[in-house]
This record gives sequence, C-alpha cells and structure tokens, in this order.
Amino acid sequence: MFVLSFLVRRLLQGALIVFIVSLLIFTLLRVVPGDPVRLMAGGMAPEALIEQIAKDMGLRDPIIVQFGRYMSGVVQGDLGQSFVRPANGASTGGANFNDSTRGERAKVLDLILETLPMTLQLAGLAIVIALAFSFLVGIPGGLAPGRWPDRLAFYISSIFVSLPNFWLGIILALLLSVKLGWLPAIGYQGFAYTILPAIVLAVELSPVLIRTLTASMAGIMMEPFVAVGKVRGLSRRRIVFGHALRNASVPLLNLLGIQFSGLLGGVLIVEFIFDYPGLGLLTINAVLQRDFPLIQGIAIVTSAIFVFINIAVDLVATMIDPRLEY
Amino acid sequence: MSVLEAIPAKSVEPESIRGASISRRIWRLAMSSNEFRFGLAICLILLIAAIFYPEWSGIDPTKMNVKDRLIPPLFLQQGWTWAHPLGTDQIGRDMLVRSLVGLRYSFLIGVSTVALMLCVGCSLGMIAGYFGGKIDTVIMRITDAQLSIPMIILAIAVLGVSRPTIPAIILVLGLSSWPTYARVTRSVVMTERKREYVRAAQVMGASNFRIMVRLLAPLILPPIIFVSVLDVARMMIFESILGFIGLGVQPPTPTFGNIIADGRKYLLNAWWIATMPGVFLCVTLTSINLMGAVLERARNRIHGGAS
Amino acid sequence: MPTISRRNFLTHAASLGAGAALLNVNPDFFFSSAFAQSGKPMVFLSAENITGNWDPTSHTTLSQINVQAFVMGFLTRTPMRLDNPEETVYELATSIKLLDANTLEIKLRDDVKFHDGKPFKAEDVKATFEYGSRKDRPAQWYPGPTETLDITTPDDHTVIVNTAKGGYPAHLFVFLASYLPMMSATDIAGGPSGPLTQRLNGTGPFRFVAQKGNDTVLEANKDYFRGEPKIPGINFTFVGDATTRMLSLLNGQASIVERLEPEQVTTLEGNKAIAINSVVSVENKYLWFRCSKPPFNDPKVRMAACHAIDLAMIREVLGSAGHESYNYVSPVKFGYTDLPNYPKYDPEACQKLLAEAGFPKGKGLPDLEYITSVGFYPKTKEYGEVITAMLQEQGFPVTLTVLEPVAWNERLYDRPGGGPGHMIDCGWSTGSPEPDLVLRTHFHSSSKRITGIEDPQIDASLDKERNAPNLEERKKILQGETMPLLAEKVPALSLFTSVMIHAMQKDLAGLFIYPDGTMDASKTTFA
Amino acid sequence: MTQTSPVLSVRDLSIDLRTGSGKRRVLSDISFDLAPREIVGLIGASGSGKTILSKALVNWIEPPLEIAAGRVEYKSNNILTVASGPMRKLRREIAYVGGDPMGALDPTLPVGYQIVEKLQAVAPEIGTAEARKRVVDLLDAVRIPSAKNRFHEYPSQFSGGMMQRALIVDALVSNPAFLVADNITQPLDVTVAAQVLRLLRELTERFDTAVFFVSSSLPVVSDVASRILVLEEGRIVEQQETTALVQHPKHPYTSELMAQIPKLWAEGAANVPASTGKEVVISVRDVSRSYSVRKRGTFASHNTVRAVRNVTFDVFAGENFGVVGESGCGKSSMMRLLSRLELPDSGQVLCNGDDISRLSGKDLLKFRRNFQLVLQDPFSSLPPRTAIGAILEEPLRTHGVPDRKELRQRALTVMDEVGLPSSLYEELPIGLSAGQRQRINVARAMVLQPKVLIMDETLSSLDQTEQFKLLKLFEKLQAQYGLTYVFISHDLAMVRRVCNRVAVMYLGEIVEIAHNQRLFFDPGHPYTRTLMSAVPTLEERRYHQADYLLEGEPPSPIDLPVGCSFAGRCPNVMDRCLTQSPVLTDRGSKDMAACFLLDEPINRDMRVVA
Repeated sequence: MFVLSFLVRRLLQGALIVFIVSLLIFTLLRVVPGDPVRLMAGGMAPEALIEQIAKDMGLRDPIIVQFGRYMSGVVQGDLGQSFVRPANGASTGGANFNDSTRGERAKVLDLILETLPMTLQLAGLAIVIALAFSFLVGIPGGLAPGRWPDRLAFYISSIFVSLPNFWLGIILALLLSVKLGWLPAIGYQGFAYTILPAIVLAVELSPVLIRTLTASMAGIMMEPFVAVGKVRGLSRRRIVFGHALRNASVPLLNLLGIQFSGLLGGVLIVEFIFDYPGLGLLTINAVLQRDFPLIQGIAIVTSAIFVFINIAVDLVATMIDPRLEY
Repeated sequence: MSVLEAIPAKSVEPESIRGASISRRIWRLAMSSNEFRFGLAICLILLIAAIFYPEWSGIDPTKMNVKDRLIPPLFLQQGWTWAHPLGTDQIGRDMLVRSLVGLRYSFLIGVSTVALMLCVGCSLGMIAGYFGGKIDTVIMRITDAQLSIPMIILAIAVLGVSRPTIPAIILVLGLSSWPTYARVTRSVVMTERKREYVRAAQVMGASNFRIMVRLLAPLILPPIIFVSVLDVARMMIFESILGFIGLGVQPPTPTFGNIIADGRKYLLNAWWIATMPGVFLCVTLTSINLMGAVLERARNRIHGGAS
Repeated sequence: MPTISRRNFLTHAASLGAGAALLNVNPDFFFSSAFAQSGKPMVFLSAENITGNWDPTSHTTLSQINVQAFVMGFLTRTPMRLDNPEETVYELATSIKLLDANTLEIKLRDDVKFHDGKPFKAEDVKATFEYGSRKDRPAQWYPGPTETLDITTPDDHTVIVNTAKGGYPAHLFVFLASYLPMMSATDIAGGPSGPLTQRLNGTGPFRFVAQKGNDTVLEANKDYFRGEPKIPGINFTFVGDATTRMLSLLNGQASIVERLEPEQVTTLEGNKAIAINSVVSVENKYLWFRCSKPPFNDPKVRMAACHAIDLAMIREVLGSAGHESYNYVSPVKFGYTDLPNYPKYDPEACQKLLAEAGFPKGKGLPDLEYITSVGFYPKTKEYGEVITAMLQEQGFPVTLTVLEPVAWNERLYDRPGGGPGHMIDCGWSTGSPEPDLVLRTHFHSSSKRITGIEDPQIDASLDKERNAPNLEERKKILQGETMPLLAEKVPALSLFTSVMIHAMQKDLAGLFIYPDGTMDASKTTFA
Repeated sequence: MTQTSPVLSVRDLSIDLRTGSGKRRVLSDISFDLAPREIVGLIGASGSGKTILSKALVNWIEPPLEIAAGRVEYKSNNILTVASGPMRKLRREIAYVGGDPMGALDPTLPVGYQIVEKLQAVAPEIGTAEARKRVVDLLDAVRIPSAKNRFHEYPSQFSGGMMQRALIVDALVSNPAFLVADNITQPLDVTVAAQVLRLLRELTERFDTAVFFVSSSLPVVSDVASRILVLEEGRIVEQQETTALVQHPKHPYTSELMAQIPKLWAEGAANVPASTGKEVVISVRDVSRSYSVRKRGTFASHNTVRAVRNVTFDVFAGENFGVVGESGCGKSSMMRLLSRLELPDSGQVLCNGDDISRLSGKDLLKFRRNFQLVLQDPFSSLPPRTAIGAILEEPLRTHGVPDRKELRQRALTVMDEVGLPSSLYEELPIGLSAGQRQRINVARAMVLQPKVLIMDETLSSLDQTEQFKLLKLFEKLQAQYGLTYVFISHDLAMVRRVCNRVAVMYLGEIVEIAHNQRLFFDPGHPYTRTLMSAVPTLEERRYHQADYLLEGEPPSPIDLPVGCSFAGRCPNVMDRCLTQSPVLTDRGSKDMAACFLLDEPINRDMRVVA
C-alpha cells in the first residue's frame, strides 16, 4: 500500500515535471536563430521552397499551437520525425536538398529506442565500475579520516576530476587497445566494446562518489550506534558492511540519481570518441546537425528517464532508511 | 555520544591560539599545517605566474609562428628550446603563456560558474528548505525539471542565440548545474531549521530573511563551498565539451577547454598540447583542494565537532 | 575526329608530399580477377556522413559520392594524376567521339547488367542524362537543362547527344562522362520518390545491401562484368572524429581511413603495419568573399585582403595535407595554370589598396566576421586562426567564428541580401577535370553559390570559354582570359589544393584512389 | 560484604585523557567488586568520570582515553587486555546499556532483527529461529505491546521508553553475567523511567544478572542499588550500603550532593514567596492548536494531532508559573503558542491585554523584547559556529542597536550578570559544559531586558549541582528585574521548589491547576498522583508506585479515546470515565482539577478562569 501510493504520487509529479521540461525545451529550441527548415532543406534550396516546407510542416503556427500538436503526439507515443535522418537511420550531413524526392524520415521514437539500450548498458557498466572503485577507495578513506587512505581517496578524486574524458578516452584506447590489444575500442560488435568507454565514464563519475562515500562513511562511523555496536558484540566487519555502508548508501544513491543527467554529458563525448552507437552519439549527431525534433525527443525521453530513476532511487532509499519520506 | 562530550573539555585547542577572533584562529591553525603551506605556495605561484608572466614575458598568447610549431617541452624530446619551456602548439604559439592565459580564462569561467550555481542553488534551496510546504514543492519541482534537462540542450539553445561569449557560457553552465546545490542546501536547511537556535532567533524577533542570511548561511555554506571546488574543475572541463561541439569560447582566446579540445588531434605526436592544461588544471585543483581540506579540518577542530 | 586527345594541360611539376603515390596502382587493372576472395570485408571509415537520399542527383556530398563509386558504373574513369592528368579509361563506354561541335557519339559495352538484373543499355544513358539535367535536381552538374539536350539512341549500345538547342559545345559531356553515375531507366521512370531514393542500383563491383545506422553495407557483385571482386564486401562507416578513425586503424578494426591530419601521417609513417596514400585532389579550398555586400563588394578591399594573406604560411600549417595552387581550380583539372597575376602576400600593396578604397589601415571598416568550421578537413580551424591573425595584422577588424559543420553549412550559401558574415571558408571538389564545375558554379551570376557576385565582365568571359568550339580553344580562353580576370576581381581566394591522405592496413592491396577520394576496390585483396 | 567470589573486580584502575598538550588523569585508583546478582550504584556529578568508568568495565576505552594502570577482572581475566576476537565472545556475558536509546541502534534496520543479530554475533551456535523466539519472548517480558509486530518495526517507530526497554532486552538476551547500565533513565519521562527501573529490577532477578548502575541522581540510584559508590573528580570518595549512605553520608561531598536534592514534601521544599502580583501578564483563553500530519503510505489523507485542547489560564506579574507533564502532553506546543512562534487555531493568547496574534511590525518587536524564551537543549539552542559575544549581540542587532561599542558593552554586562567570565566573549560555545551553555541561553534572553521569561525545560538536561546553581541565578535575576517566569518542565521536584502555581497537562489538556502546596499535598487528579508516585526521591513517598503507577504510555494524540483521556492509565477508572469527559472543577482559591472523583462541580457548565 505504501509503495503503491508513493508511486502514484510520484508518478503524477513526474508527469508534471516531464511536461514542464517539454514546454521549456520546445520553447527554447524555437527561439534559437537559424531556420530549421533551411537546415533541413540545405543551403542551396530556394526561399520559396523553404517557406513552402515550413508551412506544410506547420512551423509558422504560433508556438503554443505547435506545442499542443506536439504534446498530443507525445501522449500517443509519437515524438515526431527527424528533420534530417532517413528511415534507415543513417546520420546524414552535407548540403542535402529537400526536394520532393526525399526518402521517408525516421521516427524519433524509433531512433531513440534503438540506441537507448546500448547507452543503458554502457551507463550501467560504468556505474558498476565506478561504484566498485569508489567502494574500494572510499570506504577505507571514510574509515580512517585524516590518515593515508583518506588522503589517497582525496588525491585520486582530485586527479580524476581533472582528466578530461576525451583525453582519457584516447589515452586508454591507445594503451589498452592499440598497444596492448586487451580490449576492442571503436564501434560496437559485442559486449567487450562497452568496457573501455565504461571505464572512461567511471573515471569521470567516481570523484564525486568517492568524496560522498568518504564523507558519509566518516560521518556514519561517528554515529553512536557504531560505537555501541562494538560493545554489543558486533564484529567490525559486520558494523562496517552491515550497518555503516547501509546507512552511507542513502546519500550515495541520491547522488547517483542526480548524477544521471551529468552522466549524459559524459556519455555524449565518450560515445563520440569510441564511436559507440548509443543515445549519446545520436544526441551529438543530432546537435551537430541541429536536428531539432530529435534533440527535443531525446531531451524529453532523458528527462522522463531521469524522473523515473529518481523515483526508483527514492523508493529504494525509503526501503533502506524508513525514516525518509518523500 | 563521544567520550569528549562527557568530560568538560577545558582545552581542546592549544592555549596559544586562544583569544583571537575565530576566523583568524582557523586561519592560524591551518597555516600551521605543512599541507596547507604547500597548497598555498603552489596556488600563489600559479596565481602570480598567471597574472604576471604573460605580460612580463612579452609573448603574445595568440601570436603564431608556424615555423616553430610543435616544439616539445624542455628536456622531453629532441628539439626543445628555452624560448618555449612548455613547447609550442600546432600553430607555433607558446604553450606556457597559453596555459597561463588559459588558466585565467578557465578560472574565470569555472569560478564564476560555480559562484552563479551557488547563488541560485543555495538561495532557492534555502528558501525551499526554510519555508517548506507549498513553496518547497514548487521550488523543488522546478529544480527537478531543471535537473532533468541535459546541459547540452540548454547550451545549444542559449549559446545559439548569442555568439558563445564567456558570459554566455558562464550563464549556461551556471544555470544548468544549480539544482544539485539547491537540493543539498535544502536538505541541510531542513534539518538545521528544526534546531532550537533558529527558534531562539525567531523569539528574539529576527525576521526570516535575517535568520537565513545571518544565521543559516554562514553555517551551511562552508562545507558546500568546499565540495564545490570539485565543480570548478568540472565546469572547466564542461567548457571544453562545449568547444567540442563548436559552442565554446571562440579562438584565439585560449582556455583550458579549447586548448585541450584542439590539442586532442595531436595527442599521438604532440601529447603536451592537450596534456599541459590538464596538468595545470590538476595542480591548481589539487592545491585549492588541499587548502580547502585543511581549512575545513581546521574549522572543524576550532568548532569542535564534525560539520 | 580524335577521341579524347592527349592534352598536356599540366606543365606544372609539383613535388608531392611525403608518401604520395606510394600506392599508385595503375588504373589499367580492370582485367583478370581469378584470385579467390579473401574472407573479410573492407572496413572504410568515412569522415563525413551521407545524406538520407540515395538518388545520386540529389546531393553533392563527398562521402555519398564515395559510396556511389563502389556501386555505380561510369562511362569513363579519369585517374587524374599530376604526371599524367589527362589519362582516361573507358568503363561502360567503349568509345566517345565528337561528331561535330554539338554532337557526341557514345558507344557502350554490351555485357553489363544492373544489380537488379536489368541489362545496361543506351536507354539508361539517355534517361540518366535527361534526368540529371532537370532543373530541379540539386546536383547541377550538367551543362544545361533537359530542354537544351537532344538525345537519341540509334541502337541499344549507341547514344548520340546533340546540344545544338542549348548552344553549348557537346565536348562538355566528355569530362562529365567520368563523373556521372549511370542509373537504370526503370528506376528513373519510378519518379523522384520512387526506388531511386530508397537504395543504390548500379553496375559497379559492389552491390548495396543495407544501411544500418551509420554503416553502409556493400557486398561483392558476383556478376561484375570485369570479374567478381576478391573481397566479400565493404563496410562504409561514418566516424566523425579523426583520432577515433586513426585509433580504429591502429587496433586493426578499420581497413582504411580517410582525411588524415599531417601529424597523424608522421606518426603512422613509423608504423610497419600501415601504408599511407596521398594524392593531390581535385579539391581546392577557398576563402569566399561575400561580394554582394560591403565592404567586399569593392574589388579593391577584396584584393587588399588577398594581399594580406601569406599562402606559404598556410601551406606550412597544412604540411603534407596541402598543395600549392595559384589558380581557382586544382592542378589536376583541365585548364590549370599558375596565374602570373594571382594575388601574392604583399602588405604594402594591401595598405595601398585599403587607402584607395577609403579605409586607410583598415580604419572605417565595419567589424568583419570570418566563418569557418571545425569540419572534417584537416587543419581548417588552425589555418582559419592564421588567416584571421594575418588580416588583423593589416588592420582588418576580423573575428573568427568556428562552427560545427551543420551550422556552418546552414550559413554557407548566398541568400538575398548576401550570406551571413563577410568571409567564409569552404572547399569545392568535383571528381571530373571539368573546370566549370567550379568556375561557372561560383562566379557566374546565374549561380553565384557562395559569393553572390554579379559581374557582367565575368559572366561574359565564362560564357565565352564554355562556348569555345573545341578543347584547345577553350583552354586558351580559360588560361588567357577567364582565369586572369578572376584573379583580378578576386571574388574568392583559392588557398591551396587539398591532398587526400588515406591510411590503410599494409596487407590491403590493389586499391586505387581517385583524386576526388572515390576508390576502386574491385581488385582489392588482403595480402 | 558478600562472601561469594565477585563477578567483577576492579583494581587500581587509572585512566588518562590525552590532550594536545599532554595527559590528564580522569580516573584514579578505582577499586571495587561486583558480587553475583548484586546491584551496585555509582553516583557523581557530570564530569566526575562516571561514563568513563562504566565504559572501562566493558573494555570500551578508545583514544584519546587510555588505560594508565590497573585491571578489570572478569573470571580472573583482565578484560582490558583481551584481544578483540575473544572479547567479542566475552560480550555474551558482559552487557552494556547506555543513556542514548534512540542512537544506539542502526536506524535503517528493524529493532528485532538487530537484537537477533547481536545474539548471533556473541552466540553463533543459536539458530535464527530460536534467536527470534527468544527475542520476541523477551520483548514480551519487558511489556512491549504486541511484541511480535514490534519485532519488525524500526527504531524511529519506537518511543524513547520503548527503545530503552528494547535495549535492555538487547543487553539481557544473551544472559550476561553482569550488566552496566549507564544513565539509562536520563532521557525518559518520570513515569516511564520509573517503569523501566521497575523492569530492570525484575529482570536482573530473573536472569541472575549483576548490575552496575550509573546515574547522576541519588534518588534514582538509591531506588535500585543495594550499595552505592560516590565518585568525585575521578576518585571514589565513599562506598556504603544504600540505606547507610542515605542516612549517614560520611564524605562531605556526599553530604553536599544530598543537600542539593530538591525536596518534595519535606520542610522547606518550596522556596517561593507567596504570589503577590494581581496584574495579569499573560492570559490564555480557550486556546486549541492541532497539527496536520500526512498519513504515511497514503496519497492525500492526513491525521490531525490535537496538541493543545481548550487550555485556559492566567499568569500574574512577578509570579513563577509552572506547566508540568510528560513528553507529548502538549507543553511544548503551549510554549510555542505563548512565545508566538505559532498561532492558535482558536482562542486567544493575551499579553497585557493585547491579542498577540494580531501584533505585527513594531508592536511585535516590542512584544518580543518583553517576552523571552530560554530553550531546553543547551547544545542545539546555540548556533554552533558563532562566538559567544556575537550570539549575545545578535538579538540587540535585530532590535536595532547598531553601535559596536554599545553592543560589546551590553553583551559583557549580561555575561557578567549570568556568571560567565568575559574571557569567553571570543570563544565558541563548543567547549563549554551544559550549565555554561544554559547560562549563555539565559544571557541571550536577558540581554533584551525582558519582563517575562519562559523556561522550556531549561534545567532538565543539567545535573543537580548545575540546576541548583542556575536556580539561584534565576532568583537573583528575578529579585533584580522583577521578572515573571513560566517554567515548562517535567520535573516535579524543580517545580515544587520554585513555582507559585502549577498547571498539570495531559494529552493537550490541563487536568489540574493549583497552588504549589495544594498540588503536592492534596492533588485533585489521579494523574498528578501518578506523577508524584514516579518522582525519584529519598523521602517517604506520599503516593506509592504500587497504587498509582500503571503500565503503559500515554495514548497517541492522534486517536484520542472517548471519555476521560487518562482513563486508560487511571487506577480509579469508572464506567463513566470511558464515555464522558470531565471538565475542570473549582476546588477553591482558584485551584481546579478535572476528575469525576471530585465532588459534584459547583459551576458545572462554566469554565472558570484560574
């Protein structure tokens, strides 16, 4: 009953958030200068044709009318069509002229659904690696505040945060793929191709995780129940892993939920560097091509995912710590 | 309950540093740590170098000398020269001067962005956490919405309107990253708000605004600012991501971001171009971080408890 | 009448960049392919993405032209090498004859089939020519609209082209023959939204299988009239990042990559497993002035800017990726000559012209915007910065705007009132010796793509060279009148000729690369 | 003493505290024995080293504390030197319960689960099913209602008293040989504390456990222990059988401690001048306040907590007015209403005749200046990172005193008045004792020179010595400035000592309001008698626990029972009480109580303003 009412309440709020985000993005993308139709039709297209296309696509209607039309589509699961991508999914470029002979345009939703699982796989692996590493570094750091494991955690996070992901990506690809031949790097032909980009993402993700984990671990270890636990006869390992970690995982979870939207920024670059066919590559190509319907669709889908992930995070957090109420 | 609480702690700190005002005491305690001195020294060296070296050396960071391009840093590979201690880039500009000027701009971007984030995030978070109820709900829903808009989308929208100038970039980065701070501030304020000293201040007749600004802000901001040092670096890196998609600071102005983004192509045979700013970034950050950590520790020691 | 005469239109003996012509396979290899296929497909990483429309007349996108070159057939092929630029090899044609100034006779092979099984006949050539000349086709390579052509097919393997109605010479089709992909008449009959846009259908050594995301998958055509290719297929993949492409080559995932940076060349030269191929391309890169709006509507200001730019410095930045060019076309194109009056770096002349134009030392000039892209050409941004600095040195108040390719492309072309900015960087590449594909396209007032120039003198000169009765005459007019006139009016400044640099696995043998970047892989093997 | 060999014997135990500049001895030469089944009490002021000693007994000495000398022998082992592995096994036989029940367990796991975890940690041979059964049985034995369900509940769902019971279960579940109980009744209400103590006695008898019972309250210790040790500044200055010690303390320190214990019924217990003021300062008229709490696990439904119900009373100028009651009785809500931190839902609070809810702007500021509050918790009521001087100046700044010199002067003056040395001006409150902190709190209230001070449990966190000193201070300040005090407290002894009139609250209502003497000698409400039966005292009780102290805690203010709200715990409950709710009945001289046992009310339908 609790879970159900929680979900109903949060999902309603979530729907509202996604709606606000959609409106914001929709408006923002329409005040950007540069006529999307010109982008779509190509530089060589005559003005009259551009006006014609714009009219046909309803791009000269008031924004609110366009938004209404768009949202009624979204509700039915239709995120519109890409401006520039053909149905076969190729990313396109160049001075493509929009004449009547254009191939059928790709559905935004299809494009997203095709690439999303790839990115989820990448992000999932990255989070697993980042968490494993952060635990390895952060827990000893949190258990020994001020001593060397703490400093080690501090220096590692300092160094990691100053590594630009595209720099690191290239270095790791050179080292692990070209020089040592341990891992494949470019493109995607199997799970092994996910590992290297995931490592790069994990490095980007872990400084904040390490820091949060160290701080909250150190904080929890100061809690009375930890000290009392020892007197009650619990072993240190049990206190650390059974209790302290459990408590420290709540802020960590919240952080992960928030980090998701930051993760997309990293995914973007990393997928581009490694030519990994996920949502990030789709996004960066959409941005580079100014494919507005696609950008819009991606933004709405990611914000929806973000909202869901945070609902899930909060749900898990309340399950871990029943004092929390959302 | 810690052991110390049970004992009337008559002197937790050495007697020598008593009597002075609290901020001075924190400062003095921090200064007594080698780590802090080391961090401060490095930070000062970098600062002084960034402020004075480019003008003093007389080398124009945008002046190119195509013949002298891709000279390696001192001693590292054949062909180095004292004229360019850190080598030159792909069109023969001096890397040392470029890195230092880049440090200025990146620092400007990083610090102003974080300042903006802190201003917006902390004030909204504080208002939400302090008043609670409907105000809280509205602010937090806005925060969630903002948090779920990927930065890059906001970037093309805003930077598409104006040419990507430094203020515009600061605006974009700052506006897209404040929600984290709003959330953190809100949660801290919500716990602090329930404490009795807030109630005491209300009974004294202090207005809500006064309580937030004079009582809560000085209490909750330092740890948040300490954490935000990491964000300064992240923002510098983000700026390079913007450069990556053509929305960064326009050349010839050097920033760490665009030096790294441009130098990426030469990583194989002129690794220093993309690496030097990273090294500078790492050193700057570590020195600031080091000072921050020591200050935080000193603060906690003077204030006698965990934050 | 001779067929294509041996013309020695290139006297220029340029030294090639490092590693050039390492793999200069004689194009005369289209025979005997009795070797067994070596098992794996060739993976080509392209620097540019393709359009969503497979109709060859719908675009001018290089990467898609590359795909077409694998799949489609051409009447002739022109290898266009500096040492033998006029060499022409017949492919689908067996002979091309000029019957008179306005009549061209083309004889065709009789053993060729399209990938969908339809035999290749004269009707296909007729349909292709007529369709490609239509006014609404975006890739306007043909000399005049369909109404100006009269094409007859006396038998299934002979095509007669008559241009009398259009008033331009028929020899223009000679150069185009090597550039126009032959489409099936049946596809064309399907109309502009028909099968043409859905897939590629040609007579080439590889057939189009599918487009999977950014991968274009091609497989060997067993019925290829010169024998089945030895590799089972080609994966043509778009990878935007130069470093990524090279990493992919280094770890063995890619067979061949294009558009290398000169520094990458240096790195790869030391690598035993990698071979480099450089070829001077048909593409020049230009600084285009917006000639329809101030201040560059004044030829003096344009010339002043040209005098401010030191081309040698730019080539220095480019290293092996750039080749000298003192003309508006590439040295491998018909009519190239080093123009004696081509603008040189001359600060004094620059200042003088500026003063004459009323802007002494640049004072009084409006803020100027120079637009360039982070594009897939090597060093674009770098030399953009160099040019900006050089212009600033002479007092031009220039700022550089670096845009990602699509945003740049959106701003590229002329529009009513003049295109955005004041100067813009762009290269122009056409896989044919035909110079008008550049000159007429950009500088004739009927087209004026980027510059927006409308100058009756240039128009007249361009018309005159096009209407020359034969190629010798035409060359004389080009070199003696049209090109010098352009160098005098400078609607644009040609900066250099691109050198196409490809790197490939050393075991990849038998690949021929044309100066426009297209490839012939029909004899390619993995050694 | 006892002939059997002791369970535990401590010999010459000395403990040092390592500080930045060196070592300080905090315990010296402690020696005593604990016989099987014996309950030994330890008493001492805060800071005397009680907690350190009790921790030493369970081998819980951590840096910066270190053992300087001596042994703690259990089964002829010095447990101070046992390695952590074997020590964990020993913990089965050595148990500890602390004074912070709410922090003692991991908040994210169910209570029962954690007790099972502990049992299995010290006794791995016990299977999970058996351990569960044992825990549930014991929870039942400590009278935790529906123990089976409570087993799965989380610490935050337990009240303090419940939690302390659960912790006693946690300590006793492994059947230990001895138990160290360190200040276990400190945070609890009197009635609950009395219940817990009663329970502890029962259980230790049942389990044959010896107990080392530590408290700062001699009455509490004497209630439980058969022998008492007195600790002063790290030394045991006296040890005697309880009765002997109470009657003939040998050491002057013990006598001093006993002198500070407030009396309830003895001669001189009340130290108040008769209330003289006739001018009404505060008048509370039929005030109610309820809160809306979202029901956990529901979408939009709310529970209404009725915290204050139809309360009416007056406070006269210059008098000391007390409000007593246990946690959750609504006295804190009352405080918030009086100090205008919240506004009542209905009714009025009048101050000098003005409805304070209508005040705003300057009038409000003036009201604030005259009407100050001293809060309960000496730790959280002071901003942790502000220097003391700045804390005291802040209210003056709020009230528009801009001049730095004047600010400093007034802060120093008030510091002097409350007995804080001026050297503390630049210091942070962090190093100070609870007593010193409460002085700062008082000083912060006094700096505005108010007319009324509300003391919200101001003294309850202090030990008797400190309480004693602060009460002296209050008297002095009252004499000097003619202050009116409102004491909100759960401590009957303190109220007895200082208040002219006392209101007793139960579940948001005033059940009795009476003059000091009348309340303590002739209480009109059974709840008042229950409270008195539970007060720890050395005196002969007028009301005995056996008669008045029933099990159970006050019902939740969410689901108020029909009829008299005290019916569930009332020893004199009648049928009528379950259906009808009694109203305040005048008992003469403005004393009133709400109980059907009293004579038929004179003005039954008229609410009388006291």
